[in-house]
Amino acid sequence: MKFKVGLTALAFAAGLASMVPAAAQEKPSSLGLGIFTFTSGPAAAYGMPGKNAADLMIDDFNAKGGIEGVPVKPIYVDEAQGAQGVIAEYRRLAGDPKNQVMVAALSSANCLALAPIAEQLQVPTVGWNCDTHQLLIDGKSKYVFRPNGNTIPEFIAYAIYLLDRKPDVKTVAIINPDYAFGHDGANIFKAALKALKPDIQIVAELYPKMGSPNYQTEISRLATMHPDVVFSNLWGADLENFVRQATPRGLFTSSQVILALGETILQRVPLPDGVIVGVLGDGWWMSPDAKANAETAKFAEDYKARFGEYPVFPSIKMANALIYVKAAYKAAMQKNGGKWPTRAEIADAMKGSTVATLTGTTHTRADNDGLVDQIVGVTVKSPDKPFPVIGDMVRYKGDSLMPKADQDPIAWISTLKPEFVKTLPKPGSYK
Amino acid sequence: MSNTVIPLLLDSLASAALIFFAAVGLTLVFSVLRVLNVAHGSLYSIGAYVAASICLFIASRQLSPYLSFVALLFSAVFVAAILGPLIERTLIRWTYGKSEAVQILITFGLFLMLEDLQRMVFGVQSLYEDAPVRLLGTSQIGGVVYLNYQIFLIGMAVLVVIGLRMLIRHTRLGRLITAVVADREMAQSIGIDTNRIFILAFSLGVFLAALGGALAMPTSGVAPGLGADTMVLAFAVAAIGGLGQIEGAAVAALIVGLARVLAIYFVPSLDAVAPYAAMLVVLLIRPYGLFGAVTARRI
Amino acid sequence: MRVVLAAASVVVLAILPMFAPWLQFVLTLAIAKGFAALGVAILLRAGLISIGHAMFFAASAYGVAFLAARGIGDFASLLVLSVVIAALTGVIVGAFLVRYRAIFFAMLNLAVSMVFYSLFAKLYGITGGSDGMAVPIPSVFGMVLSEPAFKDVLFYLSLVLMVVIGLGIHRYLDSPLGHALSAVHTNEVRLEYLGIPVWAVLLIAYVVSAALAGLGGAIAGFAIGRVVPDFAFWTASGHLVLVAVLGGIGGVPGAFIGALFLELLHTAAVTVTDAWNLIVGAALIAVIMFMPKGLYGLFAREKGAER
Amino acid sequence: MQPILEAKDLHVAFNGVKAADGVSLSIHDGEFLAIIGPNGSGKTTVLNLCTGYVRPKSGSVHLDGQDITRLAPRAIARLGVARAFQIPQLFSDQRVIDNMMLSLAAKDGLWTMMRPLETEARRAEAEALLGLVGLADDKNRISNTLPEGHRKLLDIAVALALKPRLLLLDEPTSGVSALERFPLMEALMGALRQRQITALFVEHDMDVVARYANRVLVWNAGNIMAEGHPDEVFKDQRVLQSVVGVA
Repeated sequence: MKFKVGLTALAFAAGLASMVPAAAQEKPSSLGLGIFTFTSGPAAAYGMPGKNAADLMIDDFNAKGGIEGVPVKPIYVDEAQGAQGVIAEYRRLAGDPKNQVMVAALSSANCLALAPIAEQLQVPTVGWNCDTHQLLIDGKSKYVFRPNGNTIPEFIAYAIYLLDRKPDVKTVAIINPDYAFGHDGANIFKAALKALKPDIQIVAELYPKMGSPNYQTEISRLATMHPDVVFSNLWGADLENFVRQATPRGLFTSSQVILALGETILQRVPLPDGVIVGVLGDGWWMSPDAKANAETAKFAEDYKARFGEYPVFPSIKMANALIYVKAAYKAAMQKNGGKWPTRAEIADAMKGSTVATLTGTTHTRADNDGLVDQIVGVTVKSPDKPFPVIGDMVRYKGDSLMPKADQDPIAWISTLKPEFVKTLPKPGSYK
Repeated sequence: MSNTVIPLLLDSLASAALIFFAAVGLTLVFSVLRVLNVAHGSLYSIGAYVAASICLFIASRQLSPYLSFVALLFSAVFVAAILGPLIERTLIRWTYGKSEAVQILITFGLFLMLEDLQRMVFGVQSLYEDAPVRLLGTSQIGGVVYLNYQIFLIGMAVLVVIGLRMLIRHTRLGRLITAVVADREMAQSIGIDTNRIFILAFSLGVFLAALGGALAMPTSGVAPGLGADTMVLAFAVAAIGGLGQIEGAAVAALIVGLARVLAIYFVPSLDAVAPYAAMLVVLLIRPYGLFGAVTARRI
Repeated sequence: MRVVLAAASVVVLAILPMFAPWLQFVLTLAIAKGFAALGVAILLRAGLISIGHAMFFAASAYGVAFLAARGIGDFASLLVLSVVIAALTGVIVGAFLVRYRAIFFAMLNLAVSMVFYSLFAKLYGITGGSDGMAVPIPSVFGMVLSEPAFKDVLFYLSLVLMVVIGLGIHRYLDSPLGHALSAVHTNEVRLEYLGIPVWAVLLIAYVVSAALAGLGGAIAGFAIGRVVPDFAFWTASGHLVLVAVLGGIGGVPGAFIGALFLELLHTAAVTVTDAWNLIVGAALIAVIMFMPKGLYGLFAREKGAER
Repeated sequence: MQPILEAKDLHVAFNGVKAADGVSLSIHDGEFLAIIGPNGSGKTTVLNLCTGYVRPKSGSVHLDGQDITRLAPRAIARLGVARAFQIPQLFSDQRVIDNMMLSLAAKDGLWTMMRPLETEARRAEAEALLGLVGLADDKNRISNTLPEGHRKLLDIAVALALKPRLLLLDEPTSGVSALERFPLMEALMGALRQRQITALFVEHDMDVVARYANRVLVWNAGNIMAEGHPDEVFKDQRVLQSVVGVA
C-alpha cells in the first residue's frame, strides 16, 4: 500500500520535473535582481549605502518603465548571515528563472564563494564590490563580471600617490582587516613600494580580526613604532572605530595616515586634514567628472533627500553596477532582435562592453575584469560642506595601473621601476 | 625594547579592565545561582546599546556632556532593574536543580532571543558616542598618548573588585549571599528568603554585565555580534579564574589581557588565539580554574 | 508502523528536490547538520553537553579543502579521509576532555573549539583567514561531473548514508557500549564497580560523535563549495546542541528530524521575517520546558516501558 | 590458607576524623563475614577502602596475595570483587532488566558496538537472577520507579550478575521490610553458597548477623573492638552496649 503511494508520488514528481518552463523569450512581468550586501552588523556601515543606492536607482529605473519595459524587483540578501546562508540564498534565487541577474557581493569572501556557483548555474553575476584580484585571476569566467577596478590598481594608486606627496618616506606600518582584502591590500601596497622605492621599511603589520570594536592596543603598538606612514584598508564600522580611537591619541598628527576607504566615513567621523583617502575606483560623487554629469548630481541630491546623507563610494559602485546591468539588457536585445534576452545572452552582452557610468566609464576586458580610473587625494576642509572633502586629487587612467589579462599581478608589480611614477599624473592635476 | 615596557603594561591593564567587566557578572551569578548564563554577553551588549542611545540623546539635545557619565551608570541600573528580575523569574528560576545541560540550553535560547530583540529595538547599525572619552582628554605615558578614559576604566575595575568584596564581606546582604552559596538548603531552613537572594544576585550580575557594556561603549561603540563575542571571552575569563571566583576573574582578566597585548606586540597574527589558548592551558593544568575547587560525591 | 513511517519520510525527502530543485541544497545541508547533531546527541545521552562540536564539523570540512588543494580529487577518498581527520582530532581532544563532566566538559569543548576557530581565522597563509578555502567539485569514481550532477550524487549519497549510518548508530546505542554510555549519565559509580572503564566508554562515544560531526562537515563543505572559520564559531556549536535537543535525543531520527525541521522552517521564515533567532530561541525554550523528548517524542513511544 | 582479601593496618581520615585507624582484617574462602557497629563508626569506609574508592593514607589491601591498594574500583571489580551499596546505585532511567543485562555484559562482551545488549542468553540469565531476589515481575519497569526495598534488591542482583568471588554487601536488609528480610537473606545465602561466593557484609540487624554470619567484626570509632563467632561476640557486654545502643 505504502509502496504504491510512493510510486504514484514518484511518477507525479517526475511529471512535474519535466514541466520546467523552457528559456523564456517573452518579456516577463517583472525582472528579479538578487542584490547581496551587508544590511546588518559592523559591515552594514559600508553595506547600507550600497543598498540605499540600489533602492534609489531601481525606483528611478521603474519610474521610467523599468529595464527595457520590464519593472525591476530587487531581492536583498544580507551577507552578514555568513557564506553558508549567502550560498543557500543565491541558489534559491537562481532557481527562479525570473531572477536573471545577481548583483553580488560586497565581501570578497562571498564573491569568491559565489563565483564558482555562478559559473556552474550559469547566472550572470555582477560583482558590485568584488575588488579582490583573485576573483577573475584564472581568466576563464563566463558569467562573473566586475565593472570596477580590482585591488591591484586600487592599492598601487596609493603607493604612487604617497611617493609623489611624501618622497622621503622611510618607515611604513600597516593595519588591515584580517581577511583576503586586508592581506591582499597589504601585499600589493608593499610590493608596489618595494618596486618603486626599495629602501622603504615595513615596521609593523597588524591584522585585527574583522569586526573588532577595540583598537587601543593596536594604536599603542603603532605609536611605539613611530612610523612615517600608517596605511590601512579597514572599512565599515571597524574604520569608524579605528579613526575615533586613533584621533585623540595623536596617530594622525604623528604619522601620515592613508585610509584606503576613508571617503566612506568623511560625513560620519571628523577626519583631520591631510589624510590620504580615495574611493577604490573613480566613484566619488564630487569629482569634476561627476559634477559635470547632471544625472550624477541629481542622484546625489535625491540620495541626500532620501537617506539624510550624501552618497559614499559604495553607493556609487552599486549605482554603476546597476547601470551596467541595464546597459547589458539594452545591448543584448539590440543583438537578438528585440527579444527578451536569456541569461547567456546577457552575459554575452556584458563581455567586452564599455559603459558610461555616473562617474566615468567602465570597460570590460576579455577576462571580464573592469577597467576604471582611480581617484586619490587628501582630506581638505570644504568651503560649503560641514565635513571634509577630497582635495589635491589625481585621476590615474584605469589601464595604466593594470597588468595584462594573463599576467601574474604581483610579478607584474615587481617589474615596475621607480621611474614609473614620473610617467603618471601628479597630485592636484585632477581639477 | 625597554621603551615598549610601559605601554605594554598599561595596555595590558586597560585591556584587562575591559575583559574583567565582561566576565565579572557571569562569575558572580554562577557563584550564587550555580547557573552558567549563556545570555550574559547579550546583557553586556544591551547595556552598551542603552548607554549609546542615552548618550546620543544627550548629545542631540546638546545637554551637558557630563551627563553622559551619569548616563553610563544609569543605563546599567536601568537594564538590571528591568531585565534582571524578569529573566530570573521567568526562565532562570525554572532551571534551578536541573542539569547543567538544561541550564545551558535555556540560556542559549535566551541568548538567541535577545540577539534578535536587540536588532529590533536598536537597529543593525553600529552606535557610538564618545563624549565621556573627549571630556577626560589624554595623557602621554611612556612616550605614547593614552586616553584618560582608559585609565578611568582601570580605576573602575579596581573599584568594582573592592566594592564586591566589601559587599560580600561587610554587608548583611553579603552575609546572606555567602550563606546561600555555602549551603542552599541550610540557608533556606534558617529562614533566609533564597528567592529574594537569587533575584538580587542575578540582577547584580545583569548590572555588572550592562555596566561593562556601557563603560566599553564610549571607546568601542556597539554593533550586532558584540554579545556573541563578549560571551566567549567572558567564558574564557570566568573559566580561567575558576567559575564563581570574583578575584579569580580579576586575575584571569589580567592574564588574558597580558596574553592579548603580548600577542599584538610581538606575534600579531596570534592575537585572537591568545585568550582561548590561555584558557586551554590553564584548564588542562587546573580544570576547575586557578581559584576553583571541587566537591566529591558521597556513596 | 514506525519503519513504514521512516521509509515513507526518506522517500518523500528523495523526491522533494524534483518539485523544487533549490531545496536540494537545503536538504543536503540539513542532513549534514543532522549528522553533526546526532554526534552531539550521542554525548548528551551520557549527560555531556559539548558546546564545541562545530570544531569537528569544521576540521573535516577544512580537511576536504586541504586535501583537494593537495591534489586529491576523488570524492570517496576525500569523504573518508576527512572523516578520519575528524575522528583523529576527536581521539586527541577526547583523550583530554573525557575526564571532565558537566559545565567543565562544556567549557573545555568550547575552549578547544575557539582555539580551532581563531586558528582557522588567523592563519591566513594556510587557511585563507576568514575568507576560508574553496572546495572544488571532486571526481566520482573517476568520472568528472558537472555541478548539478555532483550535487545530485551528494544529495542521494547523503540520504543513503543517513539511513545506513543512522541504523548503525541505532545499533551502537542499543549495544552494551551504548547502554554503558547512557549509564554514565545516571550512575558512574555503579559503572566503575561493574569494572567498566568509563573513560574508554566515553572516548569511544566522543570519537564516534566527532566522526559524525566530521561527516556532516564534509558533506556541508561539498554542498557549500567553501569552508570558512565561522563553521567552528561557538554559536555554530550551540546550534548543533539546539538541533539535537529540538529533535529529541531519545532516538537517532531525532537529530535528523530536528535538522530538517529547522532548515525548512528557516527557509520558509527567512522570506517573511528577520527575527529568525527569536523564533528559534523561543522554540528551544518551549521544547525544553514543555516537551522534554523533543520533536521525536511526538512520534516515538517508550519501548515496552511501564511508568 | 591464604585469605581472599586481607587488609593490613589501614589508616584514613576525613577532615581530621579518623574513619579507619589501623584496621586489619582478612576474609577466607567460603566465609560470611559480618561487620556491625554504630552509625558513623566507619563501616562503609572499610568497603570503600577495600574496593579502591578511597585510598588509605597508609596500610595495604591484598586480594589473593596481590596488592590492590592503589587500584581503581573498576580494576578491583574485574578481579572478581563485586559490591552492593547502602544507597542503591542503579541506572535509574533504564529498565530493571537492562540494569541486569549491562552488568552481565560488563563481565564479557562489553566491547561490541554492533550487537545488541539484549540477547536470548543474557535475558534468561538476568531473569533467573531477578527471580532469585523476587523482582521477576518488575523486570520491565524503569528502575527509579521501584520502591526503595526493591531498588535495594536490584542493587544486590546487579552485583551478583558480575559472578564475583567476593561480594561486599552494605546493609543488604536496610530498607527491606521486616517480613521480607529473612526470605531475602535465605535466597541470597542460597545463591552465595551455590555459586561459592564469599561475602563480607555490613549489617546493623543483629538477628540477621546472628543467623547468617560465621564470623563477626564489631566496629567502633574506626577500629575493630571485638571479633569472633556471633554467639561468642554477642555475649560480650561492651559489644552489646555499643551495638544495641544503635540497633
